[in-house]
Amino acid sequence: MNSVNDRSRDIGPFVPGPDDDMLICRCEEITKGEIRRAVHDGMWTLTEIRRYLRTGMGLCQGQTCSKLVKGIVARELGVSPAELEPATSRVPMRPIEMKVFANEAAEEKEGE
Amino acid sequence: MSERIKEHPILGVQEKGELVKFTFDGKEVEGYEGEPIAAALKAAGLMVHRYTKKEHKPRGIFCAIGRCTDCVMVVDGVPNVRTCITPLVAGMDVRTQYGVSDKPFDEQ
Amino acid sequence: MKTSAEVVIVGGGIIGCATAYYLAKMGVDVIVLEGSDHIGNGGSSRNGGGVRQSGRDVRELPLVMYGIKNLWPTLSEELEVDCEYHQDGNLRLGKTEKHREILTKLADNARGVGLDVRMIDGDEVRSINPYLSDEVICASWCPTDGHANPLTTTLGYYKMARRLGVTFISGEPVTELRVIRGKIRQVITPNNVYEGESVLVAAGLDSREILTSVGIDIPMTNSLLECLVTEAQPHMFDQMLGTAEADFYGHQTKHGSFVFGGSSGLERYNKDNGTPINSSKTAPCICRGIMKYFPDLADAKIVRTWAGWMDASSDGVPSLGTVDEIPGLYVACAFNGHGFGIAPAVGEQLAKLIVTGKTDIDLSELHYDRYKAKI
Amino acid sequence: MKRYDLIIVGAGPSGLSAAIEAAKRGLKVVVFDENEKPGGQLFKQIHKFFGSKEHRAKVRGFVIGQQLLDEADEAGVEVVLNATVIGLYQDKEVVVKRGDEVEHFKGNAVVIATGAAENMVTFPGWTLPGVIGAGAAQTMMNLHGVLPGKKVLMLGSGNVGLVVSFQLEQCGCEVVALVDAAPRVGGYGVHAAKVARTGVPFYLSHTIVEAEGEDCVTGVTIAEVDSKFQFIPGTEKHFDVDTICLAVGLSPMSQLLKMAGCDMEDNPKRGGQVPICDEYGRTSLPGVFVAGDVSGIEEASSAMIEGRMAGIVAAEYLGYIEKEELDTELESLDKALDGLRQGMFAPKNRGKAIEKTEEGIDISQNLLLHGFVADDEIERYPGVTHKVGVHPVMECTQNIPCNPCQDACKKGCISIGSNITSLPIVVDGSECINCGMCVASCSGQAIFLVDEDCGDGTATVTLPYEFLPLPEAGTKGKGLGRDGKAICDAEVVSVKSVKAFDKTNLLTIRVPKEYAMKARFFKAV
Repeated sequence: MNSVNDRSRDIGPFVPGPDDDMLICRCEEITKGEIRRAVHDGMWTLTEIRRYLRTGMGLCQGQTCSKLVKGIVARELGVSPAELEPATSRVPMRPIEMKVFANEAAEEKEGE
Repeated sequence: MSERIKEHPILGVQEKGELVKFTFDGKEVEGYEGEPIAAALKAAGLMVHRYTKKEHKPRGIFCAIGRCTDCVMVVDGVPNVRTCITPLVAGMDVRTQYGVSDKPFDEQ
Repeated sequence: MKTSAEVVIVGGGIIGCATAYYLAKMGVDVIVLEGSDHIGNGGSSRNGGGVRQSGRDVRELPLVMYGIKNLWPTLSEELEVDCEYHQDGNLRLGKTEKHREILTKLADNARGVGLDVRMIDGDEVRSINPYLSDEVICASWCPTDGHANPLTTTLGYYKMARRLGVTFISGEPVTELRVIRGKIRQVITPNNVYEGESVLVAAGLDSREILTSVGIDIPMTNSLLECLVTEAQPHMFDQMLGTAEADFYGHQTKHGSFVFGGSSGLERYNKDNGTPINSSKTAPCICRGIMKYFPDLADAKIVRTWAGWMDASSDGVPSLGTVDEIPGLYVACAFNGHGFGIAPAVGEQLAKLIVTGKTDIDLSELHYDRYKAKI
Repeated sequence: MKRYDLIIVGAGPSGLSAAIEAAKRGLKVVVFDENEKPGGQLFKQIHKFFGSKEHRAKVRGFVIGQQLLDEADEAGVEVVLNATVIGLYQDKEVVVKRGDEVEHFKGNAVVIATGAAENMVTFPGWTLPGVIGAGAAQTMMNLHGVLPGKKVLMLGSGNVGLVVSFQLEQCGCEVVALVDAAPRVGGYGVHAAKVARTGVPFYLSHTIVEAEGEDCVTGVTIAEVDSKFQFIPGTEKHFDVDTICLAVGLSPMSQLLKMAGCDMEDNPKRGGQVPICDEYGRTSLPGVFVAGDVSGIEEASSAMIEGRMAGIVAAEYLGYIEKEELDTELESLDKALDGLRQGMFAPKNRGKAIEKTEEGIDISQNLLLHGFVADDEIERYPGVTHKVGVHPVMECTQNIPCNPCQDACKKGCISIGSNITSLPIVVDGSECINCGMCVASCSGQAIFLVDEDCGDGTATVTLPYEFLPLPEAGTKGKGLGRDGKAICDAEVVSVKSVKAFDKTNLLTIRVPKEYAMKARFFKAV
């Protein structure tokens, strides 16, 4: 996407909220307050939030919380959630045992 | 009231595998072979699958289709097994997961 | 939007962020331009987290040793973020006599510049890390090596630099530099023209293209490296690991997951689609490599794989320091996949160089103009 | 590497439909699905579907699933289950986990039909065991035969929340409340009405304050919210429940496409992050197509048509059919899809507050606020008429694309006309023979056969009944109003269960005649 984003733009001060201790990322146990605080520390993209806090990096790979995180970050930045690009999806789509990933099926020959 | 549906008005009586025994934290529990471990636990009224690593909070079934990974437990010694999509086998050793271990936090 | 500063840094990776931070600490006014949408989006967030001296070329060793001694131990406090720095040693593993030879030579060279690294046998390896398989017959052991979290460290530098007033602008890919009246002056993007008295180019592979605009060439090529991470596992060990064969490297993180990188032999030839994208063959290969050393990890589940471009130079060490031909221009690129562990030292020394013209560590062997033909 | 003409990811309604169309045209097709059973969510859908014949209307979801499987089998499609696609790489390479190994395949074309994932909402206690997704509830009860809970609070009044509430009741759970922060019921009025008449109270403009419990849910507090979704103090209500079910929408599961480098967009109208694609599922990557919820949240009925489109487009892409055939087929599928995308709930009307039906009749406000049409509102709809003797009363009050009732009546009593979303009307001069086919065929369970005056001060009402135990003739109980409250004594006169009714039993109850137009459900005492 690459849109110019001046990270010095004033987004106002961090104001503590009554629900800051609400758990958002169930896997990594990250709260709304931590996410909001990270935005004020300069983490303005969902990718940066994920790398900084580990939201969506747990076992479920963000399948549960990504939309929630997006909403929180967008609100903090004062933009529409649709403007925030989701963090990249990564192989594998589901957790896979190392021994299984390592075990590539032999090629079947034609006619077999 | 039983936790299992004996007869359903639309689906009738559901076919199940053989009734087998397995253990939950060492205690004997019954379930049908081939159904997800989580279904067998739920039918036995067992709700807590694990306690989280940071906050030590209880978790159980949430999505039931293998995506959210909240229902993971230590099964036959392997942690982080998604019980909602892992078929029950007779004699399985299913344990509450504390963080990523089957040892309660005060023993870790 | 601010478009001029004393120093303009091209590249918002860990080198750019760290240099900006140390410059700002010295009261310098800095703008950092990041081409992608995210700070630290290149190798800075895609590496395996090694903070390692052993196995390095002696030309870059003094710099990384300086960083491990002076900067890494207090970095978490300084950056107010958990960098997850562990100094529990590095085992570089060997399985064959050939491996032993390679490792011994590397260790001998490193000892020559004062690094505590020695060869140990298989049993001693397993006394340090009991999970390693019997296939391991030797290792080089450097007790002062370690690992850290590249994501929090990179973004930690960014956070603190920003807090000290550094201007960061992402989504600003630099296309051109301009020399005005014999000095570097302008940094041009598709949207804006920035001006600085000094300009540091720390843009990884893209540095080559950017420097072309002022007639400087640093020979580099890319290589697509891949990593993977497992689910959290019970704690097993704290060392950083590598192998003589370079088939995998990695460590267990504070989180409990294992981060491993490795090679399939295809990295220089894998194609991409404009973004660093995993090949289908590499991750299975890395898994096979790991299991030979760690049979116990066979059941650990992989949750994520990723890829990143390495900026490889012909002699395997970075280009670092002043560009004598163009006053005010500095470079820091071609880190050859070992840029993370060395980054704090690079950032701090570059900041000193830009402000005072001097460094504590001699950078002359990393000079941009060192590349020569073989005969 | 093993290569197929077409690799399809996801054996749900859209994936199977794509497979059938492609295989029928000669393509070598494989469908991979991570689940143990094919059919996607269809096998959890035990209600009858809406639409018309071409959309498989009045057939239950799980039956449609079986039909699709049979057709796929007949067409020569290879359906591989327990096969998790872990990645879509460059050059349309699909890597699949099967058992204890991974396999690499290439497709000349690929259809991604991975469906959707449930959205979530947070409140204190939302991570407690006992807080589950609506999909989880369906999976537990309809696939595994295990009760999700005994006392359940449902959050969400969209079709999923409504349908799952009804399903929970069908398997014997008590739904203590149906709650939605929105000021109006989001799903079909007929779905709401069939839940409301069983006695489930609706709380619109309410949401969850907190889930209570130490190790699992033991209770929940809800409260009313204002127009800015802020709690109004003093409006808290507490329920003892063991389960809280969340049905707050779906998001496309499009990660594979993003991973493969498709151009993506965040499109709130489609439910979130979706591939940029044309109306037939062609993405920015040549030969990669999408169908079903992954490209925008809709219903299973439209997913099946989108799947067929993608299968046919893939066939043309690979040269198995000519452009002319493609155009002809797409034209007729366009019409079929267009038929489904009509009415109040059409995608184009999402978020709009519609006040009047297409016929110009006021929409029941009570239905939107409380889940049922009030007694004084029902008379305004064309399906509600009065006659001597038994006659159909069709409490169909919103324009939805559905017309099985029209075909069900062999006597021609019911007419919808050519516009599939029109409200059904009773045809003048037609004669009802009390066969019950209309009652059983109505997917919304909104048709009743009423004899308003049996001559002895009583009336009879025949209603659809899909619960166990099935009362017998002579059973005494209470007649319940549309709001689910007991309003009169009632006695079961007859119970009809024939194969053509497809498990919808017809219960005829006798009530005092003043309740003929009020009693709409029966509870044995």
